Amino acid sequence: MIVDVISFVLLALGAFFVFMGGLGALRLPDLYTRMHAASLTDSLGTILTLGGIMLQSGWSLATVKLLTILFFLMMTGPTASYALANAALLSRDDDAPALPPATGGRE
Amino acid sequence: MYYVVTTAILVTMALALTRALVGPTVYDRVLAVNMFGTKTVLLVAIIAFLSGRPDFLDLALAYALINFVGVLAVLEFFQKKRHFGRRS
Amino acid sequence: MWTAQLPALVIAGPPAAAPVAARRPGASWSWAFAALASAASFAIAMLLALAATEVTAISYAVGSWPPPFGIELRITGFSALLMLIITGASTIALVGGKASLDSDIAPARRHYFYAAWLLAVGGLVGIVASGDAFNIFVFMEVSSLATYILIAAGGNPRALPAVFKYLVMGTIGATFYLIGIGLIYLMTGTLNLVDMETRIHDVTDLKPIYAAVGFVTLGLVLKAGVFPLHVWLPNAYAWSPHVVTAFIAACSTKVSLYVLLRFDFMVFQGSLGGHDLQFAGFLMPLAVLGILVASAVAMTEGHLKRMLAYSSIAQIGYIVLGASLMSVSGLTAGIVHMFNHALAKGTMFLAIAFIATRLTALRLDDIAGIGRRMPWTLGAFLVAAMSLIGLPGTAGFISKWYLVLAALQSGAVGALLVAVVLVSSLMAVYYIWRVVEAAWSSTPGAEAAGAREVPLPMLAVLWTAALASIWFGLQPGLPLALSRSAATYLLGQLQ
Amino acid sequence: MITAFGFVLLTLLVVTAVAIVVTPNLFVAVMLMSIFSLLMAATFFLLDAADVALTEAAIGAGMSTILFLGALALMGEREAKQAGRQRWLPLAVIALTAFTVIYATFDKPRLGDPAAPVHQHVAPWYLEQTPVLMEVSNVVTAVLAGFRAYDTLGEVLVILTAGIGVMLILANGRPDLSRQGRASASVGLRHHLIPRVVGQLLIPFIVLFGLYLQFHGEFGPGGGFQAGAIIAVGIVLHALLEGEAAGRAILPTPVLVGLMTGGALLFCAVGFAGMLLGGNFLDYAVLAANPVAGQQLGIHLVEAGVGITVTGTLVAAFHAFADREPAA
Amino acid sequence: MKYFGLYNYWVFTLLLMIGLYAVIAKANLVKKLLGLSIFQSAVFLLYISMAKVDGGTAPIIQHADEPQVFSNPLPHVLILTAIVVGISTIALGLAIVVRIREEYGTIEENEIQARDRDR
Repeated sequence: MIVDVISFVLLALGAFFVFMGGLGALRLPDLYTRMHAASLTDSLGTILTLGGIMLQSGWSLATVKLLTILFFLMMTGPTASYALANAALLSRDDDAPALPPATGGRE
Repeated sequence: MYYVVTTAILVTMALALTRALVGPTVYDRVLAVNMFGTKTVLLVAIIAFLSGRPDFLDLALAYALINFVGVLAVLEFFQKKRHFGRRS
Repeated sequence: MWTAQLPALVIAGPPAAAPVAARRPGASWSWAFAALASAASFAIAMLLALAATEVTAISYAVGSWPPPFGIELRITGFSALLMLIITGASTIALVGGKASLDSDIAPARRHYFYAAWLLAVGGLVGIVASGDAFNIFVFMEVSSLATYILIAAGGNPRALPAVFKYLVMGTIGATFYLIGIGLIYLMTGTLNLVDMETRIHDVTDLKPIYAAVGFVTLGLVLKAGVFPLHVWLPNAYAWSPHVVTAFIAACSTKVSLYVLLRFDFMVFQGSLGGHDLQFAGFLMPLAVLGILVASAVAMTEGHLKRMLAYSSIAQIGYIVLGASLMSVSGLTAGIVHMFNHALAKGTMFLAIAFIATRLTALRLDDIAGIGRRMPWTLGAFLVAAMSLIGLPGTAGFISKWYLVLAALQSGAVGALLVAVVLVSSLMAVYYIWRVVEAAWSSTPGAEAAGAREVPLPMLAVLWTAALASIWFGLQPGLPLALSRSAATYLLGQLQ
Repeated sequence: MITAFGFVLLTLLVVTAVAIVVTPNLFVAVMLMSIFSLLMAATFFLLDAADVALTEAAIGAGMSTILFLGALALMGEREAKQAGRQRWLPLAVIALTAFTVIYATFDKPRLGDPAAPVHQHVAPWYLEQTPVLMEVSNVVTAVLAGFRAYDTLGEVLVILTAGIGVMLILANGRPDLSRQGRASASVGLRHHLIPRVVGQLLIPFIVLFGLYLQFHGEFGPGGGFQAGAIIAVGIVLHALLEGEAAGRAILPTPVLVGLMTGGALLFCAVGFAGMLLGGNFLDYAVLAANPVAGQQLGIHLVEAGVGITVTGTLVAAFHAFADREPAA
Repeated sequence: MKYFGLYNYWVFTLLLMIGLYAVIAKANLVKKLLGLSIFQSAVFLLYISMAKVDGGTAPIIQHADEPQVFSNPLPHVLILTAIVVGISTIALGLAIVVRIREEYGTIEENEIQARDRDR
């Protein structure tokens, strides 16, 4: 029972963060701030959501698989973000304005 | 509750798609694709759980892995482009 | 016991040989291996053709699963005839065309090339042997992809845009076919063609079936290069390696027509009544237009291979015209024309491949005077051309004769159709005459002046093929028997 | 409720497809294509096609994107403005096709109708007989590698053909870089420490996961195609991280050709073995004393052949593109 | 509800049209291949949609003793095959496009045609 409540709270928070991150990725002004918002969904949203499901599934193979998924996402998400930011920053050398003005970048 | 989470994920997918459509830089689009990928992982995990077939979590795992390799392939692509661009 | 396994041997032989050919780079080895595998398939196809004349259909359950649960191979007289065309054309082209292939295909590519060749043969044989709608799609893709590779394998950069266009249109055609069989599957629940035939009778909501007829017809017409969906064909034929042209001109479009006829007469016909609309209203006008327009283009075309490619489009028109008459004699004419045209066109393109080992360009101006330097090659070309025109005594005459007979039986439009056949034959005389005029011109081009006749073994292969056109003109027994059994089999559903 | 989620995904699918066609930047189109594939895969998953969803993700979103990027690196990303291109022909063709399809939909059974003809005939037999005849729980695997194994053979031939074709077509013209002994243009992500370390850490897991899918295909979603694609992705990841030369070094071209052809040969050999042992082509029942064990053995071998060929072909295709330099 | 049940088929139709339009109307060869990809995916959707059964689950039998409703496995098998056919075609097409770009210096259809005319 208590587990149910906790898991529902986790799921609700997860849903909230996933949504807020998505909103941020859409609304924020430039690439780097959007990246910040996107990583919110990737980290907090994922942990909370998958955590909520894990509590629901109890100790089973499903939980192990969920933990594996979580592990992979935790490994890959930040790496991908880093690599992306790095590429965007490097691209400043040749063509694109990598650190765009506050109004947004250029295509 | 699952439905709420699923709805949130779907809305976020739509938002990410919008970001991928409007850009403006290519990096924004890559960001959106990556975000879209992780949301798909979450979606599949939840639906697998909802439909009572937790053995399908394998799919979510596969998506997570592929998504990562996809982003790295994009970076390699940028790097290659820059390399070739500089030479010519 | 082993005869029962013949269908499996013919469908599995070439594909199993292909990976072996691809594994070992080596100039002549892979050629010899491919030729051997192809000749072996031809021998098996012969045995199957003999066996197929005795029964209506040979059925073979792959994996021993009973149809419709497993995949059935179903070999009729019609498929046996096509199998003979495919394996025969492949063998003759490989054996006769070695010198040409050696000059066209870079050594580093050869083992891949011969593997792709075997896959193309395997795919085409797989289509005609199969009794399962989806299986036909899979092998259609095997043969198509392999054919694209064969076309692009030469050194001519112009082949690349041509093959890209072919790839796009071929994929659209195959996908249309896939949609069509999906719709039939949706309404009948089966993929086995024979099972489909019976179950389609019980379908009450016919709209998806009508749409399926549309998609299957459109897709296959596209793949078969029927006018006006032929736009991929001339360039694909013209710029591919010459021996490849000889092979694909002989069989690949005909296999698509085979599938089209199989569907129209066996699967759809039974339940949908005559559906004259599709034939009389759609295919027949296309066939007539195709015959006339393509022949006219061939008359003005300056490039030898493109001219013959347009001639092929006209000939495809004959086959479709024969089928669209929906009578035993019409279908017999169309089907036997598949055989006769494959023989004639294959020989002509092989002769061109021989000419191309001596010349770099193949416009009519470039071949000026070549007939004086290479009389035997051009002689064989002319014998085959006579069959293409349909002179009495050649195989081409047999098919045109039957076509005219069938047209006359078909009532009011018959006379008009006879006129079309006659006019287009005259047009063929004209464009062949242009070749003759150029080849025996008294002012030879620079290259042609120094050309020598090809070696005797090559000529022997070429003349075998050319004389076959005469032989089957005088003794049309076997192809005619197979065609007639195919026609009665196809039309059997109507009675 | 899940159906409603399906509608949302389908709508997003249409939006993405339109965007792919409209955008003038090919790189963006490829990125959107990867989203499209993910959406398609999620849709398949909602429609109960777990195996297909896995394949679509691994092949559509994974390998297909990588191949497109590999090709795009060799050419410009901008689509030229098209002036004076005729519009009526495409529109006419499309209108005709649309009319046919829409006409056809009217009598179609609705989505999920259990009384639809598709669910009455052949399919129930598969669902009933698979546990009895093969003792395999994944019916998709049983049909793929068992009842309709001949289709799958054709399939392996298609992918073998594509592999041979890509190698043949890209074999001439420019010699590939590694053979020239020059420093390869593609150094990979060697200078990026974090992706490199994390990526290297993941490769064993990816390959292991692929093997799991290969051998678990009888019981859960998975099988030769999925496994082959995932393992290929793992090997490609190595090449991405360490550069082309290093990627080539672990699996040189002859080995890749050996894999491509070896898988197909294995498949054919299983087929012929059935014939030699007195059954029909691809008859597995005769492979072992007990027919059920024979079926399982046959399925295992055939799936292994599929996996090997798919891995070899996809990696070979990747290298064929990655190994080139753009034309001047 | 009858028409809701056909929504999948409508999306199939739309995707088919979008893909076909790109293949025919776009001059860029890579764009054509992307269109072809969409076009083929549409057909996948058609097949998978027809396999769905209400209340069904993926055709992987968990417990043979309790009755379960399964979706139709056959279209899944067919589409697995078709997906691989799709990527094979695309890979081959891309290889050809790369060679065209090397020989012609462009991947726009009309420019290629113009260059062919000059030869």
